[in-house]
Formats: sequence, C-alpha cells, structure tokens
Amino acid sequence: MSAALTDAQKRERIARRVAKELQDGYYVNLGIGIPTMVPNFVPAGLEVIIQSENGMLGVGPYPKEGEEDPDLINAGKETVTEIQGTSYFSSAESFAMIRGGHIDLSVLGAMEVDESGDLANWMVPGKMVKGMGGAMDLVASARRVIIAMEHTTKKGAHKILPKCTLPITGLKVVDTIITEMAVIRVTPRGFVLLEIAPDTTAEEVQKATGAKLHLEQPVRTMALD
Amino acid sequence: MSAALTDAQKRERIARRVAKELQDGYYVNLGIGIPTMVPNFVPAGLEVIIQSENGMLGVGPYPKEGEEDPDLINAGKETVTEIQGTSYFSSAESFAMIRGGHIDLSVLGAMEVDESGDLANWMVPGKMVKGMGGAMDLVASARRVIIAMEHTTKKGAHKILPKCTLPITGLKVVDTIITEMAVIRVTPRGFVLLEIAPDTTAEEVQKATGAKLHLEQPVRTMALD
Amino acid sequence: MNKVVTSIEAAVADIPDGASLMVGGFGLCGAPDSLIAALVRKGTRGLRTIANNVGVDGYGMGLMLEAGMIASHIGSYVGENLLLEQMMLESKIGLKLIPQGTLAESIRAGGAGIPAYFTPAGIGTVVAEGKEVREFNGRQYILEEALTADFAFVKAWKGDRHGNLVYRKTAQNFNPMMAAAAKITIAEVEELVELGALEPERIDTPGIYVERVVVSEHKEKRIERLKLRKEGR
Amino acid sequence: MNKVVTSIEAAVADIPDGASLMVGGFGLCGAPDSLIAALVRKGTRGLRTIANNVGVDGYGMGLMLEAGMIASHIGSYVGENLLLEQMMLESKIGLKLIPQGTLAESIRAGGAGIPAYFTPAGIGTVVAEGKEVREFNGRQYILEEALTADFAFVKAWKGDRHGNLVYRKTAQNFNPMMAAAAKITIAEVEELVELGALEPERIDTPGIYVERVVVSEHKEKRIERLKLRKEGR
Repeated sequence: MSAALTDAQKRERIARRVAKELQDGYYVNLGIGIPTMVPNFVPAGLEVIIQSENGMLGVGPYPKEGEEDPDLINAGKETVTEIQGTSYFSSAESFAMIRGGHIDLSVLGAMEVDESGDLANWMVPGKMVKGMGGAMDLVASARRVIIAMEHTTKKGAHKILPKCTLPITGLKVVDTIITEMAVIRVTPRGFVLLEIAPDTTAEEVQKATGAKLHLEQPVRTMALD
Repeated sequence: MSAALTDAQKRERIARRVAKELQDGYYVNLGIGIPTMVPNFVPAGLEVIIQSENGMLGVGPYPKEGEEDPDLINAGKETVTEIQGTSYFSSAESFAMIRGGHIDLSVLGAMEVDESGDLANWMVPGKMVKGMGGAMDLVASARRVIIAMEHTTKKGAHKILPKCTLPITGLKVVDTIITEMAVIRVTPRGFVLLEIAPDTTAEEVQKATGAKLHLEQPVRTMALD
Repeated sequence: MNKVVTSIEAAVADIPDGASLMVGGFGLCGAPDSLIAALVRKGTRGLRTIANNVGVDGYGMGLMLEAGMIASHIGSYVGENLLLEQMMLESKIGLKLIPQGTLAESIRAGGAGIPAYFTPAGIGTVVAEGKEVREFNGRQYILEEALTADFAFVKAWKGDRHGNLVYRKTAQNFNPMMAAAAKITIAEVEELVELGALEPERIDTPGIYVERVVVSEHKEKRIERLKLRKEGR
Repeated sequence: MNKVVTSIEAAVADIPDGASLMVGGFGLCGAPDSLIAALVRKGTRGLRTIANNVGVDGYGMGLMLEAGMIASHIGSYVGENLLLEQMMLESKIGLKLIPQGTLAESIRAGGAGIPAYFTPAGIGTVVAEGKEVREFNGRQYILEEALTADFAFVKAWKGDRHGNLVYRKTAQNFNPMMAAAAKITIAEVEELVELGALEPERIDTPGIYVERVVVSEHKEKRIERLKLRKEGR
C-alpha cells in the first residue's frame, strides 16, 4: 500500500500522474513543491510551455553549474534557464495573462480541498503568515486547477474534506486532485473517485479521505509508466 | 490689427507664443493643426519631449524625402522621425501615461472654450461625426491644458464664451487660451486677460470674445520674438 | 506546437457571419491588410468590429464597409470614412464612438480578466451618459466595461511558430491588447522567423495570446499622410 | 534634460520620515540593493513600504526591517522574513498581504490613472472582506483600489540620461509599474548608456516615468535559491 512509499517516491508518483494531464501546446503554471517536478515527466513529443508568475513564459530546466543567473529565476525564486521561444514581461503583464484566463492549467499544492472545490493552501491561523503570493489569482482564473499533494498530512490527518477548515484561497476552484493514492474529480455531486494507485484499494482511499468519494464509473488503475 | 494677418501668419504667431510656455524636460502632447507647429519654435537649449498617443515618446521632425517610413507616424497619421531617446509602446501604455498624469502639457485646438474651462472640440451636431480620438483622455488627465486656436471662427463668430454650446470634450479642463490676439487664463473668477498681441488693443480683444475678460493685472504685450 | 497557417484564406476560413472581430492598427499603420483582404474575399457579413479607425475609403477596413460586411463598429475616430456617414444616415451600420484611451484600456482589460474599471475620460460628456460615475479622492470617474471579441486580426513585424510577436515602431498601437482580448487571435506577420530568433525581452506579444500565425501577402505598406521636411532644415 | 544623479546618497537625500515607498524586485531578483543600502545608512524612519517581498533576513529590504525603518508594509509574500513575525507579534509593524496579481495590477492602475478596478482574485476569502463585490457576466469580482507612492526605487539593467530603462530577464517584475506609480522614481542602473544607445522598441520604462537615474554600487547580485541540474540531464 501507498504508506510503504518514501516521501520522495510519493512525490514522484504524483508528479508523474499530473504530467499525463498535459497536452501539446498547453500553457501551464506550476506551484512550489510537487508541481515543480512535473516537467521532468512530460511525455516525449509534447511541447508544454511553463509560465512563471514573476514574468516569464517558457521556463526551462535548472541551469548547469556555472550557468546560473541571478536575473533568471522562477516564482519559487530558484535559478532556471530559458528555452527557445521564452519571453519575459512585467508582473502586471504576467497576472494579466493569468487573470485573463490564458493559462490552460494551474497545478498547485494544498493544505485542504473540499467537495465544493474550495481550496485552502495559504495560511494556518496562529502560525507565521507567509502571504498568498500569486495563488489566489491563479486559482481564480486558470482554465483548470489541479491539486497535486500527498493524500493526508504527515500525521495521517485528512486533507480532502466535506468543508475546508482553514482560511480559503479560492471558492469552487479545484477541478481535480491528484495524490499518491488516487485521482479525484470535483463535481457538482461532490468528489468522484476516478483512479486508484496500483498498491491500494478504493476502501483504503476512502479511509484516508475525510469526505465521501462517489464511484460513478469503474475506477481505473492510476497510469504511472 | 490682427485681422490683417493671413491665416498662416496667425497660426505661426499662436505656435510661437505656445512655444514660450515650454520648459526644459517637459513632456508634451500636441494635437492636430496649430499645436503640431509648436516644435518649430522651441527655444534653443530646451529639451522638450513630444508624446504621440499612438504609442511614441520622443517625436522628431518630419522625414526628409526618401526617409519616410509607413510604420512611423504621429497621432495625426503624418510621417515623422525618431530622436535620440525615442521609445515606442502600445496604445494601452500610451494612454496609461496620459491618464496617469505624466504629461506636463497638452496643447489642443478648440471649437469653443468657456469661462468654467469647459472645452468643446470634437463634434458639431448635424455634421459628420468624426469621433473624439484621444482628446477626452488628454484633457481629463494632462497636468496643464493649453488651447491654441484662432480667436474667432472664419466668419468672426465667438469661440470664447460664457458657456459652451457644442457637445463638450471635458469639464473644467482648460488652463490657458492662446490665440493670435491674446493670452487668456481660465481662473475661478472667469477669464483673465494676461497678454495682447502688439497689433491689437484690450478693447478689440474683448469685442472678439463672447465672455467677459477680467483685467486683474497690467496686460502685457505678447512676447513673439 | 506549430501555430503557422500556410494560407491567408485558411487563417480566416472559420470566421462566421455575425462574429465579433477586433482589428489592429492606427489608421493604416500596423493594420492587418492581408487578413482584411481575405475576409473581404470570403464575404463574411454582419460583423461586429472593434478597431480604432475603419481604414480609409477604398482601403483596409474601408473595403469591409464598402462590401457591407460590418453591422456595427466600436472605435474612437472615423474621420477618414465618408462612406460611413451615408451608411449611418441610412441606418445600415451601428456606430459607437468612445475615447481612444478608453478603447485601449477596455481592450486591455478584456485580455487581462478585468471586467470593469474607472477612468476620468469623458466625465460630463455624452460618453458618461447612462454609466456609473463615482468619486475617488475628490475626482469623478466613469465605470467602463471590458471589451472582448471572438476573433482578432493583428499585424506584427516578426513572429515565430509559437505565436511570439514583435512589432516595429508605431505599428504596435492596438495590436498587443487585441491579441490578448480575443478568443482566436490571428497574427499576420511580415516575416516568419525560427523559434529562438526573437530576443526574449523584445517580444511584445507572448505566444500564449496567439492562435494562428500567417505570413502577410501585402509587401507594400501604404502611407496615409506623407509629410516631408524641406532639405537642410 | 539630465536625470543622472552622481551619488547614491544624493539620490535618496530628500526622502523624509513617514514617506510611502515602492521597492521593485521579486525576492532579491531585480531589487534596487544600492538604493536600499543608502536609505539604511540615512536611517529614514516610519516608512510605508510597498513591495512584493521584504528581502530576506539580513539582506535587501530585510536590512530596513532590522533597522526599524518600516512602519507598515503592503506585499504578497513575506515567507523569507522570520524577523517580521516577531515584529508583528510586538505590533512594531503593520502588514497588509494582498494577492500578487492584485498588488501588480493596483500599482499598474496607480501609474495609469485608474483609481479602481474589479478582479476575481480573492473572492470568498479574507481579501474580499469589507470590499465591494459585484457580478459581471455571472461571475463575482472584488473592487480593488490603485496604489501609489511618494517615491519608488527601481532597478534596471541599462538606463540613459532621459531615464529610459531596460530590464534583463526576470529582473523586470514589479519595476516598470512602480516606476509609473510614484511621484518621484529613482532608478538604480547597472550600466548608464549614451542617449540613443537603447533600441527604441526595447525600452521597457520610457523616461517620462523616471525622475532620477543613478549607477548601482552593487556589482554582485545575490542568488536566493541556487538550483542546479545534474550534468547530462
């Protein structure tokens, strides 16, 4: 079962599965953490353009040693590189691009997701406030939002809930949740279980989930090749 | 008296006098007609930057024959040239610049100006509607608006009035009116006559004006050298 | 990803009667002449156009007017179209004139996901009629709504297969905002260049805003008002 | 017209206690390090700052925090400033966090003469509290107001004596909007070039937005998160 995976294995599995949602010509914004790993698993032959909200379209891989450039970073403030066709612009233009609905897909992490598609991923009351950064803009306006996260907290607490308990980032914004255990679609009827990992069962996934998972169609095995 | 001047002489006189309002480092937008002639009379040593609302800062003189470029025009759609330091941008950026109050001085023609500073210069009911172009944006947001126009219509009708009769372009927007006869300031008390041309008298100017001209200080002779 | 379409005809083939269409350019400068000509040949009707001008009589968008293809138009200046006056008198076209800065900003807002914004342009004029007016910091502003369209025709100097575009001098004008504000943006480029040939900081319109790229058929650009300086001056 | 100021000290000399100040940069990238350092040396207090981040502990704007110069701050992310938490607990600083896109657009609006605009970011969240919410085309939007400031510190790659600025790669970020939104914009440039040396279409910030240009004293740029790729991958 999934619990036997290391954290690194879980994260790689999630990133691999998210990559299968990509299509040729997609413009994608990737949040910090697991989403950042997605480009490593883009199927050969697909051209996917990554937008970084600090003002870059066409983010390339991390630089080789000696090629790092302090003027060339992603929204996680990590050094990156250009690709052929990269363009740079201001933060106002970058968020005009995001707000205007031009981003096909936004992949973010989450602390909580609920069955209305509400998302909480920016603050925990009583803890140090870091700020929402660009998350509220991204979830409000991307054509599709995928949450890429571990299914439960490190302590095993539920993150997929009937109703978010933390301050929310956006209302009715999440389309799909991808975890190391399952692929779950947010629908008007609530959560629908679409796929489960090969090393788990629908019962185990339901147990690890704080809200009812509907089984409206045959549940497939998560494709992870 | 001014009536003895040809139209071309009147226009040159107005442009010459407007040029005296310029200061080093001014950013200026010039309307079609007389305002376009102002750069010919900029005092030596002053660097004045002309903005054109179609997306150019730093408009140079008309091109020499053979140097005209269809991609390089002013807002009057006339061929122009670059200067050292010219920049180009979109119409949205151009009007952001205008609306944001960054233009020191806007010089426009007018059909009517009234003692509240209201301006009418974009349409005559019953005649072909041409459109307001950028005039409403310019008068609403330039730091100072100077109207450069002939004192009366070709038929001798008043253009400087107690109240505009034509559809207005902007409310309380005009700071100063410069004609071939006079320089008139719009104040909270109405029109104040500041200067008269060497070939006329205050009485003649008042006769050619449809509203009361206040004489609050000694009237100077218009400087035209 | 290859957005290049090989013929101008193919680039405009799916534009239906009644579509809303933004057309770049300021007068004839930076206008997508080849795309306009192709649409005139196709004969699409009932178009709701948005453009600063309507070309001139007999050229550019003026040809669309003549062919009776435009049902309504939103712009800021139509002083070069004598034909338009007659069409308006005969109620053959709907015309809405708005300040040029409002036109530019409303299109920018349309592409930027901003449904409405406040501007001081037009306070106290016919432009403000029927619109919300609100005071901020002691000054009055009009609430203006965004403009979007089904299609946009834009004209660029250079473009690549990702749809990245670069404009030249004042031929930029309304093109970048229109590229962002339409569902389907079709870019007519003077020169198609290899991916990677455009300087990343010099790209005016990132490819994300462009669906189709086609090479211009118009090699000669028309000058609307040739003004020359006397030699030696 | 010559906007070049010969010393960093002179460039910031007239910034009074209590001024509002925008500071460009995204994290440490594109931040005006020399101007920040000069202001720290000057010891101006009670500043109301607007910037996406507050530098990091011990560097950039983090030095202003340490020196107790900031009375209040508006930004979108402060995750790199542990000191800030303590200051907030002790009510030594006012902090207002807003979505990054709202921050960028409100500054852009401030420079563009737009007092307020509607955005969907933050609907249903704490960000919307106390703000007008209005529906357009079946969707809800928040009315957000413009941001302006007395002074802006921006950082550019190259600049000329007219104040024309060019940014490099992602070091552009918030700099162009801040340049337009402040009464007095002070640009720190890596390289001062001759007037005419910058390509007119490549200029990101036209000189009209810039009051002072000064050459940077920081020759070395710090990297916040060095990430490297394994060779051969």
